[in-house]
Amino acid sequence: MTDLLDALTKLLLFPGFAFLFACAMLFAWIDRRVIARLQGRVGPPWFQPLADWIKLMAKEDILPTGTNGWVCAALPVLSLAAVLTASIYIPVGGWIAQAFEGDLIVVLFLLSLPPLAYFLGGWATGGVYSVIGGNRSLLQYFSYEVPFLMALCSPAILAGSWSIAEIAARQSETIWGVLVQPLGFILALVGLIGKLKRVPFDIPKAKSEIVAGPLTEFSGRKLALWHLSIEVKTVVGIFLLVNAFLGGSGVSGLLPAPITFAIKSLLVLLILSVASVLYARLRIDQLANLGWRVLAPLALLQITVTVWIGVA
Amino acid sequence: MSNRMTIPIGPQHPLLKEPLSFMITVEGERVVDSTLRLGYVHRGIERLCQTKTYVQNLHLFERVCGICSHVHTTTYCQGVEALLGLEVPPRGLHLRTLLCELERVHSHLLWLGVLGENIGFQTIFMYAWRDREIALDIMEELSGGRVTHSCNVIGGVRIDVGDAQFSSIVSQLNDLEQRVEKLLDVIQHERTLRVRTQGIGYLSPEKIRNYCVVGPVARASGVDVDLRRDCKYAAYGWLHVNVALAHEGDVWARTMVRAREAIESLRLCRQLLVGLPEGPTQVRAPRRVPPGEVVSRAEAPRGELLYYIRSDGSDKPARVKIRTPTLTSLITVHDQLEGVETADVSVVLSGIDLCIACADR
Amino acid sequence: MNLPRILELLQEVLPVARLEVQTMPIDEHSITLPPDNLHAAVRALLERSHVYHLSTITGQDVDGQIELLYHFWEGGGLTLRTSLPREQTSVETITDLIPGASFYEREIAEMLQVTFVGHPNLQRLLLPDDWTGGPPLRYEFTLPDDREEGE
Amino acid sequence: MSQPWLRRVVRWARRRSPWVLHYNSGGCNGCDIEILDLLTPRYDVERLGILKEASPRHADILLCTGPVTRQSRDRLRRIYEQMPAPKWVIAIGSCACSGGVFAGGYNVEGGVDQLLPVDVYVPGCPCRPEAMIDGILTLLEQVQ
Repeated sequence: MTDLLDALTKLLLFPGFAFLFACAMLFAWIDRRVIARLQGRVGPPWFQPLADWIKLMAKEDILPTGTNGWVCAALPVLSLAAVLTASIYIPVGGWIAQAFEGDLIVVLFLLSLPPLAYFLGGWATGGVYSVIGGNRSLLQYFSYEVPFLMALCSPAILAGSWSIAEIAARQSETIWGVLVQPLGFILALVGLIGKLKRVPFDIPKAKSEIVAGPLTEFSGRKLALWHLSIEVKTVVGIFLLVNAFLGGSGVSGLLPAPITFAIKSLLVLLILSVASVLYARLRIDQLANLGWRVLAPLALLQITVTVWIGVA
Repeated sequence: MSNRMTIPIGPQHPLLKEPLSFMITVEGERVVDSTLRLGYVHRGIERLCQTKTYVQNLHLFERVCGICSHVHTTTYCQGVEALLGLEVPPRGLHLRTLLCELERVHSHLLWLGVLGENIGFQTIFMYAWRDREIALDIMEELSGGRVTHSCNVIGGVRIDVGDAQFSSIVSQLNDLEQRVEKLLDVIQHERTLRVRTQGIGYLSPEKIRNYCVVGPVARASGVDVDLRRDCKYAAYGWLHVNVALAHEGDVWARTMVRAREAIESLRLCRQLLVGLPEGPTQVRAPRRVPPGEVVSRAEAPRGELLYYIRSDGSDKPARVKIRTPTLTSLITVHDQLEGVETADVSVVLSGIDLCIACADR
Repeated sequence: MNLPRILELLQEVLPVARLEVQTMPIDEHSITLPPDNLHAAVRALLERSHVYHLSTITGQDVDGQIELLYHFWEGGGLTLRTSLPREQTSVETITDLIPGASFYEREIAEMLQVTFVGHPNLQRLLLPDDWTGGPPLRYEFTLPDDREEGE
Repeated sequence: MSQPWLRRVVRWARRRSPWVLHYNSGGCNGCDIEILDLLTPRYDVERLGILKEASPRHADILLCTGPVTRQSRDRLRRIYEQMPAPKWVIAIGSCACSGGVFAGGYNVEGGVDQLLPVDVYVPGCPCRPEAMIDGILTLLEQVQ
C-alpha cells in the first residue's frame, strides 16, 4: 500500500505533473522576461503564463465545421501525455521516479511524438495555414531530429550505459559531458531549439507567413493544452540536456544537489532565450541545408570520435 | 505534394498592417502566380475633397496616409501657393523641409522594424522602433503631434522654433544619429538578416523603367531618381542632397538604401536647423483661388508624390488628383514573386514598404 | 528636358497643323493632342527622346468632356492632354508601351467609365465588387449626403 | 463555473492576460502604427499581459481602426464572428468611432458601431498610445 502511495506522490506531486506544471510556468516566465529585457522591455509579471493558461481554459472552444472533434481534442492531450511520461525517467535534483537500462531511448522516442501530433493537428483542422504549417513541421522534423538523437547518444556511449541516471552519475564522478564533447552539447542545443520550434527554427508557426501554423484554428481548452505541452516539453528538454551533458545533480561538494541542478537548468534556459533574441527566422530550405550539411556530419564525427576513444 | 494551392494573404494578416487582399498560387513551396486586390482602404478622398474648401482639405489630405502625412500637405500647399502666386518666406520653407526630412527618418525606421518583424527578427523591430521614438519626440516638440502634425498652412508653416527648443532638438538629433548609425552597423554585419534578404525580389533597371518605379525601390536598382535634387522644391534649393544608390536591386539593397537615406536625412535636418533664416514663417492666403491648374511634385519617403490641382475660381477645388508612390511598387510585386519561396513572400511584400492607405486613397 | 526637340518630334508624328503648348505652374508644359494619335505620340516620346517616366494619368470631367492628362517627368514636367466625348469614351491603352500605366488606366476606367482598348485585364482596382453607384468622379454622381459642406 | 471562487479566479485571469487582435477596416494607418508602437520598449504592453495575436481564434479584444469601408465591412463582421467568446471590441481613433474626417465619402460606412457592438471608444486622430492603454484598462475593469 505504501509503495502505491509513494508511487502516486512521485507521479502526481514531486517529479510528477504538479512540479512540472509549476516548472513550466516558471521557465516560460523566465524565458519571456529574459527576451523582453534583452530587447529593452520590462516583460510580463511572474504570474503571466498562469493567467494566460487559466484564461484560455475558460474561453469558448470553437472548431471549424467538418473537422473531427474527437481527433482535435485527442491530439493536444496525446502530445502532453507523451511529454509527461518522458519526464518520469529523467532524474530531477537527485530524485528519480523510475530508471531502467535503456530509458534514454524511451525518453527520446516520447519527446519526438509531439511534433507528429503537431503535424496531425494541422491536418485535422484543415485550414490553409494549418495544412502548410503541418507540412513544414514535418519537413523541419527530419532536419533537426537526427542530429539531436546522435548528439545524445554520444554521452551514453562514453558512460557505457543507456540509463540517464547512470550517465548523470558516471559523469558527475569523472568529468562532465560538455567538457569532453562540447560539440555534442551544441548539437543537442540546436536540436532542442528545433524541437521546441523556438525563434531561429519557428518556421511551422511563423507568425508573419502562416498566421499561427497548425494552431491557427485551435482555441480555448485545446489551445491551452497545446501551449502547456510546449512549455512542459521545454522543461523536460532542458532537464534531459542537464543530465546528459552537465552531470545532472551530482554532488559537487559545496552546494546540495537540487540547487546545483536548478542552476544548471536555468543556465541552459538562458542560452535558449539569448539564442532566440539574436537570430532571424530561417527559411525551411536553409534549415534543411543546415541540418543535413552541417549538423548531421558533425554528429557523425562526434560519434566516431567517442567510439574510437571508448575502444582505445 | 506538388499540387497547386492558393494561399490568401487576406485582408487580416499579421504581415500587413493594412488590409490588402493577395492570392498566391503555390506549387509545393514555390510561388507560381499572384493576384492583387486593392480597395479595402479606398475612402474616395478625391471625390470628398471637391465638397470641402481649400483650408478644410488640409485636414483631409493629411490623413491620406498616416506615415507620410506631412509630405502630402506639403505638396498640396505648394500647388495652391503656386496657383495663388504666393511667395512662402524662407524660414517657413526651412521648417517645412525640416519636418519632411524628420518624417523620412521616422518612416524608414518604421519600415526597418516592420521588415525585421516580418522575417521573424523581433529584436530589430524593438530596437528600430525604440530609436524611432526620438524622431517622434522631436516632431511632437516642433508641432505638438506625433504622427499627424498639421503644420502646413497655405502660405507657409504655423509653427516656429524658439531658442530653448532649438538646443533640445539639436541634442536629440545627435542622439538619434548615433543610434541610427549603430543600427545600420548591426544590419550590415547581421548574417541571418543578410541571408534572408539577399537575392530576393530582384528588379532590373529595365523593369524599373518600364513600370516607372520611384523612390528607394528604384534607387536600390541603380536608377538615380530623387526629386529633392531634381525638383528643388521647398528649401531643397539651399541644400545639397547626396542620393543613396545601390545596384543589387534586391531587398538587401533596399535595406541599405533606406538606412543610408535615414542618416542623410538627419544630416539635412541639422543643416536646415543651423541655417534657419530669420523672418516670418507664413503669409496670409485669400480664401478663393484664381482658376488654373498645377502639377506639384515632392519626394515622399516612398518616392515621387504628385498632386494635380485644378481650381475653378471658387473656394473649393474642382479636381485634385493624388498619385502616391506605393502604387508603382505594387505593380512590380507580381514580377518579384515569380519563383520565390512562400517564406520569402513576406520579405518581398515588406521589401517595397507597402503603404496601402496611400495606394487606395 | 529640351522642349523644342520634343515639340518638333511630336510635330512630325501628329497630323495637327500647330501644337498648342501651355506652361503650367511648377515647371510643367502641357500639349493638347487629338485622342486617336495619342498612342503614336507616346511611342515617339519613348523611342526618340529621353522621356520614359509616366508619373500618372489624371482623368477629370470638365465642361462636358472627359479629359485625360498623361503626366511625364524628365527633369521637368510634360503633360499630354486629350479630351474625349462623354458618351462612348474610349481611347487606346498605352500599357504595351509603358506597363506601369496598367493600374492608372484601371482606376480611370472605373472612376470615369473610360474604356481602354487593348488593356490586358481591365478589372476593378479600387471600387468594391458590389459597387452599383456608377462612376464616382463623373459630374452627375452625387455623394450620399451631398449637402453643401464647407460653410 | 458555479463556485464563486472559481469565477473570481477566471475573472482575475481574464483581466491579467487580454490578447489583442488588430484589424484596420480602411483607416489612414496613423492609428495602426500607434497600435504597433504599444509593443515597443517605450510603452511595452507586455508588462500588462497584452499580446498581439495573429489569429482571431486566439484573441479576446478586437482593436479596430479606420472607418468601415464598403469592401471591408463583411470581412470585419467575419473576423468578429471567428473570435471565441468572451470577446470585446475597442474602436480606436475617431475614424473607428464615427467615420472621422472621411465621413460622407461614397465608399465609407461610418463608425464601427454600425456593424459591431463596441465596448470602448478611444477618440483621437491618431490617438496616442497612452490613450489606447487607458482604453484597454478601462475595458478590463468591466470584464467579468
